Amino acid sequence: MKVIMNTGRTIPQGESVERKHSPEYESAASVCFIHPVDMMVLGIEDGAHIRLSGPDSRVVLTARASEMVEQGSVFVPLGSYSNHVVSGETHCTGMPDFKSTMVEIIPTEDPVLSVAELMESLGGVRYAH
Amino acid sequence: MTELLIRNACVFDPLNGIRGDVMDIAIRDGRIVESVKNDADVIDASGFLTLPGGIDSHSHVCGTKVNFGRYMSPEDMRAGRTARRGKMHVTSGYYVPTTYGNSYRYSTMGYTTVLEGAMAPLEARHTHEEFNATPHQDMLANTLFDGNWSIMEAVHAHDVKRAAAIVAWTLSSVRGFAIKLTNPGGTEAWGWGEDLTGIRDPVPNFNVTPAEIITTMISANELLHLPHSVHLHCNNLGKPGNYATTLETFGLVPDLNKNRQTLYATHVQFHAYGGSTWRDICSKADEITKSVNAKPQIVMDMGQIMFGRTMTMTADGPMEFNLYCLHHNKWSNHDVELETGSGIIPVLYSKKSLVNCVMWAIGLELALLTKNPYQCLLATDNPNGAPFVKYPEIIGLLMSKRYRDEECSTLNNGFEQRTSISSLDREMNWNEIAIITRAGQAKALGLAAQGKGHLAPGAEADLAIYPIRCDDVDPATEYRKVVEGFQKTRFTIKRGRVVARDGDVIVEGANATFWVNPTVPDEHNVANDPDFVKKFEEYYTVRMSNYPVQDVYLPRGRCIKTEADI
Amino acid sequence: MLIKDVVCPFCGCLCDDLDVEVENGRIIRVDNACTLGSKTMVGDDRLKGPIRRDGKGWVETTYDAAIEEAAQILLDADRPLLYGWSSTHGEAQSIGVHLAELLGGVVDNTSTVCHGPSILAIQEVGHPGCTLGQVKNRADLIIYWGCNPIDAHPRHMSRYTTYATGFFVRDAHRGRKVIVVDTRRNETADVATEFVQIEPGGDYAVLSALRAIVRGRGDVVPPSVSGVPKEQLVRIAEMCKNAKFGAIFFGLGLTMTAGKNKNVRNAIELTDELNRHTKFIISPMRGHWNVYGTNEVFTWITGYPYAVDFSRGIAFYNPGETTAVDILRRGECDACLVVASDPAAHFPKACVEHLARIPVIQIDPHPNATTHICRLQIPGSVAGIDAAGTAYRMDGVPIRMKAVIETGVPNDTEILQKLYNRVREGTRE
Amino acid sequence: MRVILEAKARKKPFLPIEAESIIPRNFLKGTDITVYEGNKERRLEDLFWILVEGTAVTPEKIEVVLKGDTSRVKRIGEYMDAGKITIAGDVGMHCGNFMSGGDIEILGNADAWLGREMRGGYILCHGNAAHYCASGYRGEKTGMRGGSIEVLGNAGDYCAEYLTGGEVHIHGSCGDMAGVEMKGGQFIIEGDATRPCGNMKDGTCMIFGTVHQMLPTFERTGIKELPDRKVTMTVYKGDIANRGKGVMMVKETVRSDE
Repeated sequence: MKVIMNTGRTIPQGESVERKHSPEYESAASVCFIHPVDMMVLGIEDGAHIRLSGPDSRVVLTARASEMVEQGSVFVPLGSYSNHVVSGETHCTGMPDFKSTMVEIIPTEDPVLSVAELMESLGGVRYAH
Repeated sequence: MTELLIRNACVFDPLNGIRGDVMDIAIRDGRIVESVKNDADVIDASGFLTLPGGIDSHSHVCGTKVNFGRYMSPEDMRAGRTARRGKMHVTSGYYVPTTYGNSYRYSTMGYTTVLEGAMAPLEARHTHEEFNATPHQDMLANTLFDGNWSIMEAVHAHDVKRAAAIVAWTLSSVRGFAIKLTNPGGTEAWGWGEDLTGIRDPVPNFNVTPAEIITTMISANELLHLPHSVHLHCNNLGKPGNYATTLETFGLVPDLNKNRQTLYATHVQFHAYGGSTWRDICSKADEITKSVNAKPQIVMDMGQIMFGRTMTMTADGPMEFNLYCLHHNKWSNHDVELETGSGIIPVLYSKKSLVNCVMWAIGLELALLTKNPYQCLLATDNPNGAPFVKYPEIIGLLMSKRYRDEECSTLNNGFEQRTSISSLDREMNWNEIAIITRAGQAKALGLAAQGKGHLAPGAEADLAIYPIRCDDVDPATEYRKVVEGFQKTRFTIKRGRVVARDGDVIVEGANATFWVNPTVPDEHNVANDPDFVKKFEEYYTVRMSNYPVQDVYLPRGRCIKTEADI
Repeated sequence: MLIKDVVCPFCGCLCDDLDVEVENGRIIRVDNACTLGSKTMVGDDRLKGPIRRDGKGWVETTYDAAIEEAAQILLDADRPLLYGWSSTHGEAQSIGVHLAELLGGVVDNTSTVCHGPSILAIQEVGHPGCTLGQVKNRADLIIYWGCNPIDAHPRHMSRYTTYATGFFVRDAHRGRKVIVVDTRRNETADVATEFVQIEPGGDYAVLSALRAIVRGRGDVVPPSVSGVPKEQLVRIAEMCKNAKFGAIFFGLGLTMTAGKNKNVRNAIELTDELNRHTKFIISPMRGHWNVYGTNEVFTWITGYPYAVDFSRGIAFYNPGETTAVDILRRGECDACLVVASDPAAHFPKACVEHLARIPVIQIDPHPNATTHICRLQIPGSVAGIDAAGTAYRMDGVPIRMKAVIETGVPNDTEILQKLYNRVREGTRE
Repeated sequence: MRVILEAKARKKPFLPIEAESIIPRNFLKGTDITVYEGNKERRLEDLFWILVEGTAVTPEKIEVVLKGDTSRVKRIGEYMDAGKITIAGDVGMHCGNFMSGGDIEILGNADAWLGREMRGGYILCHGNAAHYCASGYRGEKTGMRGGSIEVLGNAGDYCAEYLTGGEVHIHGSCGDMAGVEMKGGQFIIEGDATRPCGNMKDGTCMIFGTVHQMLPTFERTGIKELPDRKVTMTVYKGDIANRGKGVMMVKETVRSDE
């Protein structure tokens, strides 16, 4: 289904933002809050994995039901995971559309990658702390 | 030990009664001395005009408000761009230049000391950070008390000693130099979007009037024996008819100090308007100067405006909002909790505008109608009236009737009936110019004792050597030479070091920051007063322990200690 | 040992009332801080020393060797980008700007992906604001627009607004009304007197409508604007005009959605309009604890708050062109120095891909996403924990960060000064 | 006289070249001029193959032709006052900034800030123009003051921002917020526009395609027949939020909330 992705700070993401190699950060940043009705339409349960696809990229996240997001939109904490699908276009304002990216969601069995794996996929070299 | 000898200097040193003598000046370790050894470095001034380093006694160059003026003006930053060169950093901006831009331009004009006109105590740390990035001028900070809650409470209680104690604690905590009152009481009223209409209006919720604040602070200032007097930006700035408020204010001022004035009234041009609307605005410079000529206890600065674009920035928030409604240009406002306010908007002073022409004339009238040049100093309230780089033109105008007439002929006709500028024949001489640009400032700020503004042995070796030969230039006719001459020194010398030459700064600066620490008896130290501390912790949003400015922010601080009479 | 009045190095609230318990060189307890602040100070774990990428792996190196290699990378570049700065103290930021000036590089800070659009708006119309104490002591109406303080600035409401007792607002609960405007019913909305829900991307239209209503031209406004019924807009406008002191706090909900700087400009002009009726201020909810400091430092040195390009010797500024995201997406830099931020985590994928292509040096105490894509990482101490220095609160109030523990780790100022000196030798050669 | 500059291949093809020195007048004195590649000053011949045909004594008689990959060459024609510049392919940012006279013709696409703060002359772009076409500068209250810009393709966001004088004609569609902050001049959009003319103070904007998300603060004042085009336009006054008296004419509108 096509939805608008909104991103922003959440408490768990903020608590662990200075420890991005930690499991806390990975679980805090790799969730996608979806309205229960939309989850029903997708036929997935809380905790299921979904693939979020942007214009030229995709990332696997853990779905979480939340009535705080509207139907037709999802909320993903700001950070490594959400930015994997945000486009670099800034409309010459310097600022990407972090809070209004059109994305496609489909259920998936694929695993959620670690931050290190995400960075490797972009040409980095994993540093094991 | 470094020694320097300046030969053949044509010296004007008003505080020491030297008027154009051609002489040598000996310098050792940054101070003027009687003589130096033969192997000292020598600079040949070749008969050029040589003055003590220039002092600006009211300029906005550092701090929260000034930096916000820069922040909101990328269009101005395009106006004056220079690349990194030699010892000079990149500079940007014309009317709100970067700190280095200000510092280099002042230095190449021969200015070695500048007083920042308005520092909010809560944001003092910021001002001091920028002082350190303005390395070629010794800096001083006027500290704002106009809307200070505990001061107003002391005023309400008629407790001058309490007011003095609060000033003492605040100045020493924030490393301030003098008491600044900007639209006293008005800035607190602006906290509610209101203003006061005169010095007898009560301040909302505090039940004191500007008049009471002013008189109490004047007494407190003298109890503390501060080097400078109370530094006042009168109420009703920029309003037609406001001269009455200004005169009423001057009437409040007793003569309490034999060494200097008791009140410094700043940018009086903005406070000398007659009429009742912008339509019938006229000059009241005559009334204002009549009052000042009869009151040695008052010193003022011109607040001259010059035509062109600039930025108005003042702690006077309500005035700025009125300007915004007038011009509809961008408007910034920044009120500071428990202390003061501030506003910023860009303006264009145009020769087509009758009002602007009247304003231009008033500043000049004030200087020319004030008999004693020590009582009316040269300043534009930089950048409010004009950027300080316009000072040389103002000097030219004051020295030449012909220059003034030529300017007048290009202005909006009709302004002459509203001012007396064309009827004034006075032309200032070199000595008077030396007074209104350094000697007067040194005396008014109480800095002569610190070795500023004069060249007697023991004085700090701050000098400006201008490429002007006083004997073969007639300012009355050759005013262009005068203007050019004052734009770029041949040499600017700071603490015995050549810092600028022919318009280029050639060394890294090492300025000092002067601040005042008045010692009060323990029982008057408000830091030990539970009520003061309680209120502070309740209503400020920073802890009292995080409020004072630490020593690290004044790497070259120069503390002036005073003993309070309380 | 208990250290009082410690300043928190997390968000723009820059709370300075923390009590920190230190035991043999470690922070064991933090009182008064929100969970974000205390987790940052207690859970702090660091890179032990400088590391460099060696082929497909990592090796430890010395500070001197690392600084030498960093200097060479920067000297070899034709257009280096120096990015980050918001999580370090002003003294380090200042050296960073001078380093860019020396190199002829581009220097940008995290405002670029935070309130950069707010800065652009302020440059168009100015900013009627005030220090937070004015709001705490006077405001009877608080508006949170496109922001969620409960998650992003957890103590904002208790220290400065909704729950704070002020001189003129003795009873915060009865004394203040709160309006929340957002596209989703966030946690903050639950404590609001009135919640205004806007369709995504509808902020600009709603702000325009409010301006028209406030100036008495509600007649042109249609029955519903971006999902908000006209009746509610009229009610909001009345609440604003009848307030004694109103304060609008806005967040990334305005700066990150379509219209960006124009959204913020519209909000500022609404504030201007309201000042014709009563006292109103507006203020961005700045994110990093010292992002406002970078704007201040950049501004007094270069004249511009962020996105400054020294390639031509003079300072050139044009967000959208000289901003980090645009430069990286377009591949317009050939080396990057990252200081005290984590672009690999907070920039879009396209930017991170370019970072992975060019030599990147990171000066940051923590292993983070950027670690994996940099060539070299040099850890410094953390302001507010083991380094002292200057920070500016979201409202411009400057506060000195304390060092509460001694670790012997060099601070960013020392590291950058060494790098600067080394580069200066290099430019002389 | 024709000066033909063909871009050479570069080691770092993405680094911007700043070439405000490429204006006809500068070639009166020959081709010994410099441009910047990143922070390095380069001689024109280091980056371009240069061919000069004929001679000229005034800039009006000079045509500069750019070939090859010029998509990263910025500020071509900045402060140009006479003569002609032809760009065979795409051109980088800030082409024709502050231009006061002469012609610029771009056969490909133009990057952002095409003709920023233009004062006179004519720019024709055959392809698309990116964001901030015919716009103003950060913090500056006056945008394009004179001359005219014609784009045969589409324009990006913030097209004609702060337009104050002169004419902007977009044959395709505009992105978001076309004509925002308009203060004067004439702005014609043959295609569609989203949220046009926000905060408009004065000037005229005609939109012959569809308006998306029409702003709620424009006052419908009537209709106007355009016989030469055989269309009827709805006329709006605005932006009311900004006490504006600008004119926006629209062929057909769709409000965001309808």
